[in-house]
Amino acid sequence: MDSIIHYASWFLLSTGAFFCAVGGLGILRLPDFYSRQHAAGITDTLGSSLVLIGLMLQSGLSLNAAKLAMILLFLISTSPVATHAIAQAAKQSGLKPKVSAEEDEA
Amino acid sequence: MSEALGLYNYWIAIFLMMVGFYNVIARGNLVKKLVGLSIFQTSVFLLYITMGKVSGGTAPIAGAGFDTFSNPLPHVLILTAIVVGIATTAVGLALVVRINEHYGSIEEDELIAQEEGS
Amino acid sequence: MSQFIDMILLAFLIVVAVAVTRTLNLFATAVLTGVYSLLMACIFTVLDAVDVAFTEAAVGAGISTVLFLATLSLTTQREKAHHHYNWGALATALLTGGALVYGTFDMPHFGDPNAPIHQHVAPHYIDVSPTEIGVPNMVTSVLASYRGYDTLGETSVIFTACMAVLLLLQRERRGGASSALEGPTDEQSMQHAMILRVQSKIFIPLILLFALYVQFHGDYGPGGGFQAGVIFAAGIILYALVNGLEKARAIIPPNILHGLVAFGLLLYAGTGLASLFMDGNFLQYRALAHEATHGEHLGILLIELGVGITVATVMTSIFFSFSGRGRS
Amino acid sequence: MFVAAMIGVLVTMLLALIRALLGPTVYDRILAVNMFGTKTVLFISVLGYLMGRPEFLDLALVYVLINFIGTIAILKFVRFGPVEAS
Repeated sequence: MDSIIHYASWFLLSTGAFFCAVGGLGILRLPDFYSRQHAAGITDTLGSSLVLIGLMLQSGLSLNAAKLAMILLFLISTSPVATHAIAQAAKQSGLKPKVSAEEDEA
Repeated sequence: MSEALGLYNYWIAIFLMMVGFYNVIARGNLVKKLVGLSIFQTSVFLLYITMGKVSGGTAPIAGAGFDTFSNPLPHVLILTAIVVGIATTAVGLALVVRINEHYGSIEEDELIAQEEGS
Repeated sequence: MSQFIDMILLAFLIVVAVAVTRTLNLFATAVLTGVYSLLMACIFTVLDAVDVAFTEAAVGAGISTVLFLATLSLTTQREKAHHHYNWGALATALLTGGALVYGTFDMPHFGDPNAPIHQHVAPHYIDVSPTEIGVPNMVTSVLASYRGYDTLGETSVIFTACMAVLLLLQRERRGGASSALEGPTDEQSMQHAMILRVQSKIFIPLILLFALYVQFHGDYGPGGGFQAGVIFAAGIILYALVNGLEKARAIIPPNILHGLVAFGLLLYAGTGLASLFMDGNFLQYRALAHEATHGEHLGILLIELGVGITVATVMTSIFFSFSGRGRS
Repeated sequence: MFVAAMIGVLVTMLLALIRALLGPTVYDRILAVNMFGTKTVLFISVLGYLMGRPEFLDLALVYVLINFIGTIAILKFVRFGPVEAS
């Protein structure tokens, strides 16, 4: 049983780290602000959740697991709101998404 | 080589201090000066905390199974210094706001020009 | 391992510091200063200074960034370009840095357990304080008990700084300029902020609750009055950011706020006086109760509460005076 | 195992930092800084386990709060003019 939990948490931690890194690559490589938001979304919710759940499996039923659950709750409730607010502010200020491939980096 | 491995933390603190110092004396913009001052401050914090670290030690909170702790004294000094630092920065920023209201600028050379012109 | 992580973070830190210096956009400078503080807090955690990291994250990345941004919204967002380096300043900085680097060659190496700093009073604090004071967190016992005088002094510095800011910014400006937080309040923008409003309605009580946890759990883990005060103020600042300054001022009227600034400091000094009248020295908490550790607990609880109240109200009133100032 | 997670988090921090330095618009910077903040939360959590003393998760909680407040403050205080490359 212990080894199953161990491997599960190993799997979650490494996939979480992988998704974080992919999102990081995305925020660097994608062409404009609105598509970069997509990449930020992956790391902020999926990547973080996987890493935190992986850590929770490591700590078993303890105060640490409860704290990690709180962090997870805060993270998945705040970061989409923050990204939403950024996108909205960008839209209100008149930032246009790039639609064609010809327009190069500004 | 072992010198470099043992001292690099201090050198980086000194480098950050130089960056902050340069910003304070070279920049004409008052907000930039305050940013430089806060970088300077944090570099001093880094120096103190570096000195308090004991290798193999852990955070100075007693717990079962830990017997080597880092030095708590620098932590105490820096903890209060951070809060005092933000309070003094706030006073500086308040002065900047008032200067801007009076002169309409926060660039040092423009302020001096206005003072000499009047 | 920890040394390796330390090196990577320090490299990030240098990059950010240089970028802060080079950019002329003051807004980007303020944002990058926030990143700088977050990185610094991570480094403090790696170097075992969890209490300091706590404070640096809350103060440097939170309150400091907010204050810089508030100042920029009142002044200007671009720095005047200078097309030449200031060679004199560069030479002065390099000379000072060179002298200091020369000085480091006599310093004990990083992490050396035999360094002079670890020989003086620190072993006493580490060995004795958990039993003598009865508090597992050594930083709290040194801060509140052994060095209570220092902390009293620092709390009064914060109090004085708050007075200075209030004196500078409190007087009303002539002409009704609008403050940065009183944006357009028409139907559409209210609709736009809906998600933020609903989310913060759930979130702010949790922040305040967490601040209280940090305040009273400071004896057993990282935390204490300074950190809790800043987090509490951050909760109120979030409320003001989302709902506007007027509503925040309606919740905490300025006269109560300013009264509490003084009350916290008085609570601290009053605890000291109480121990003086109960046959102890100033701030010698063991005089407060029949049993020594019991008295220490009571004293630390009271003065941490005083520090917490002062810090929270000072940060809140500094923020209110900055954001209540009309734009020029 | 924790090392793998730590490397992933550090790489992500580096990439977000580069985007925050490059810009080009203000919003790219804010997005990258926000993402950098959430990665520091993960960094602190993983670091505790890596160093064998995971009880300091309160710290990570503070980072979540401060990061959110910082982002909202940045958005509220920027004067939303026409978008310029900054």
